[in-house]
Amino acid sequence: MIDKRVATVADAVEGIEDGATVLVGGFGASGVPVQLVHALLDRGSTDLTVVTNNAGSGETDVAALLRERRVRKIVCSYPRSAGSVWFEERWRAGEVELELVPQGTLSERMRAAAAGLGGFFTPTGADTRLAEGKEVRVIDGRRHVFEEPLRGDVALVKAARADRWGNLVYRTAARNFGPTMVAAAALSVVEVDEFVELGELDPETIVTPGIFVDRVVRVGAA
Amino acid sequence: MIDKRVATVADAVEGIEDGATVLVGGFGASGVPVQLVHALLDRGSTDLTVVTNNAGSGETDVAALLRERRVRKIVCSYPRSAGSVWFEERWRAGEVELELVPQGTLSERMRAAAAGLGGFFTPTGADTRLAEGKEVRVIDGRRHVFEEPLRGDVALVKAARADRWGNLVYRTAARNFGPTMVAAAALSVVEVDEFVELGELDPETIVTPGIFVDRVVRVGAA
Amino acid sequence: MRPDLRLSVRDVARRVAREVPDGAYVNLGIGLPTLVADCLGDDREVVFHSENGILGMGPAPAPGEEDPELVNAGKQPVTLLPGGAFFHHTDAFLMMRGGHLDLTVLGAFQVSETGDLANWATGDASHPPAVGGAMDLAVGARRVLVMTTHTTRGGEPKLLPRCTYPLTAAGVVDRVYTDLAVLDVTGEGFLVREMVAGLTRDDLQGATAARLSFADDVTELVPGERE
Amino acid sequence: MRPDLRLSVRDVARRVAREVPDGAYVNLGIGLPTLVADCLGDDREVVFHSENGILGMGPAPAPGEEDPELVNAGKQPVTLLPGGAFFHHTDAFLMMRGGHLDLTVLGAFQVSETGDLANWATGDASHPPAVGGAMDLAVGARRVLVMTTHTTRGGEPKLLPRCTYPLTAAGVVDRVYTDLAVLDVTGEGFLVREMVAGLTRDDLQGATAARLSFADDVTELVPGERE
Repeated sequence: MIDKRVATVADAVEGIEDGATVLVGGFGASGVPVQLVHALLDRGSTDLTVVTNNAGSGETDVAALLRERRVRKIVCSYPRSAGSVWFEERWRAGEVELELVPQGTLSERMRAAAAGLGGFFTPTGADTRLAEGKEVRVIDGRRHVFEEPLRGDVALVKAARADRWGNLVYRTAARNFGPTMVAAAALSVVEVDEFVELGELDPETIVTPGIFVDRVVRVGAA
Repeated sequence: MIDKRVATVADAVEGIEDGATVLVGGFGASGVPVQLVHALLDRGSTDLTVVTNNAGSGETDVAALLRERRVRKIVCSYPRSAGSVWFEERWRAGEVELELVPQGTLSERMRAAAAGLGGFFTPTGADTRLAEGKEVRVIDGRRHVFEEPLRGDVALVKAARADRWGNLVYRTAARNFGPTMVAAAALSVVEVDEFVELGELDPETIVTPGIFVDRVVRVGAA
Repeated sequence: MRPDLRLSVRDVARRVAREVPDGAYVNLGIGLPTLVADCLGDDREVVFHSENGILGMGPAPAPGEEDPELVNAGKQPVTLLPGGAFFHHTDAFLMMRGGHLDLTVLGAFQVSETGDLANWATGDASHPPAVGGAMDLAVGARRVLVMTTHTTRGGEPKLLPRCTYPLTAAGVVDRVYTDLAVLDVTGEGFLVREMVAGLTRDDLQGATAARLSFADDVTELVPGERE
Repeated sequence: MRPDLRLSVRDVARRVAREVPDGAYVNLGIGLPTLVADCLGDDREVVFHSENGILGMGPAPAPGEEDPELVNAGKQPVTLLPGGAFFHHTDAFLMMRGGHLDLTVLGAFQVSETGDLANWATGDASHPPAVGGAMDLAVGARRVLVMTTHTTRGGEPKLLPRCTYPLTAAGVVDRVYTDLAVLDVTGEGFLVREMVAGLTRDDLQGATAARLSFADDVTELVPGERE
């Protein structure tokens, strides 16, 4: 029987190795898998490459990973916010490497990994410093940049509800990077507010089919 | 006020020019926009390039377009079925050009057009005769073929329900190529069984947001 | 420039709002451009897009009714209108990059006379760089409008022969709305379409580093009430 | 070959079914491979994928309960199990090409000793070519199993040093299940793991154009009841 539900967030992050590339969902504070990131912190995993849109804020989640010096490299589009003090501190000290990627390219690169593609040409970033060192090709009269797939060893994502097959639905704009990240990682772990019985989610409205999901853990409504 | 509803299928296909590239949804008989294709036939449009997974069957829809010699070229993955007599007839006589594309590449090429990408590398088709003349690149030790975006002048698609903004939901596996095709064409036309009030479709479960849709027409349940 | 020869930010937003067609799909950049939504009036139905997966974004919620997950690109709480939809980030950017948005209104540090846009970095190496969705919007929207002050706070021109700050995208800007003028980016550089009543052509050229040309029928922009 | 030295199609399907792990995500190719679903037994929960946007595909509906939209890749009516989901074609092929399927079972015209697969065209120019999703499945599934007769109806071998028919994909086949044997594709060509009881190694080699090697512990396949 397929049952992807695990009992605790510690079980959910079991086996995540030092040095792993971890895709972390969320946009600002929306849709961030806070409990899973803290479980990863408690696990002690370090030397991580974290792929996430922002670089955390305040003292929680990705900011806490940065504060505790668990992050070797961060791949993101917008690491700077009012509360991104730990990122700025570590970045200024040269303790964390930053790969800045335009937001659409960030999600598209993860989708390419999910889709088994070898890369794509995008007009985004052409003629900018974010294209430096990248292959440029004129297609249909327009300059395009070649971008490579971006794969995770692990994805940590937040959703609203899951069944034992790992089918997911999300809540409003918390969906953001979740569906792409779970499809782009070798091990996909999801925290949800609620478990439902198999068959309770309408097959027409499942956003992430369970094929992309390895573990789901219930953390209760925020 | 935004109102994409039109009264008749003739209104729905208004302005489709001779020589247009028309994306036609459906997989076998599932999800085929039969009424729209017949409206296009009645309109008299000809010299069409039709992009569709199969090449029609019996005497209806794409088969009827072929019978009436409206199709210059067909781009599809599987033109051969028990009932694909008109395609075979026209193809044997050299009256219709066939571009055969692996099914996943067909939908991915349309998605690339929808997404504003310049093309992508895929392992599908590498080392096969369908890659002849195409750029090949070894990525991560594996041979990949470069594929170009595939754009439509028009998409004809079938869905279950629409509101006046053109938001769509589909029914079971009739969804197939619809969401990708409406996003990949300059003019997207959808036949539905039912119109609903704005706000009646749950925003979490809309499959195709209205931004991709230009016209919707009610044709009644099949 | 005398203050009475400048439009207020609200004036500029109102002017931009007049440019938004009924039924348009629109993405407003973070900051000043968000003011445009407040200036549309009730007679037009416009669908606002947010890069984090929203179409049909409505105004800010009443205090106490914020949903922490339902935010706009600037991470401020928003609402969803009837007809709105949620989708994932990759689809949100497919819409942006794929030419599905009728227009975007973006802020700018600099705009060049060939339509290059610089609005994400000043080259200041003491702050970490951050780009977000700016590049995707700039290359992808069908019409790229820029809304900005004509000069920096220090009086430096923002409309230049060439941008000196790092580019967001090359050759993408269609039109610029400033507190002094409305200018099209044409094959021959900036063409002034509208300028503040009372301002001379020399005044405007003096506040602009790029060489200006003027339409035959330059119309007057009249400042509204002061804010 | 004597008929009692051949497995029936159902025998081969049963043998393949034993290879399907509990909880696996599986795509069965059109034709013979679909028989595997019927041989799984009730003790295993397997999620079947269909290229037209279905996960959790169930058995054929009762007569009269067919839904014309709900079909499998072969366009036959199917049902959906609790836990199943619908999605669009592009996502269906993302799953196939992206390595999300644990295994696929495909038919074949020919398989080469390096794992090349030919199962979409015979090179007969009098029929229009048709490929469907065969190439995507062949390159994308984590494990590619082939289920086929060992020889053609005319007795020609299907396991060859090199395919003579147009390729579906190169170097992708992991294992072949025929009515005579089970063979792994290894760095040194076909390795026989199992063969029909009573068949000699010479018999098997005689029905195979590629050079065979044999595992130390070749086990016997025992034909079941005749069909």
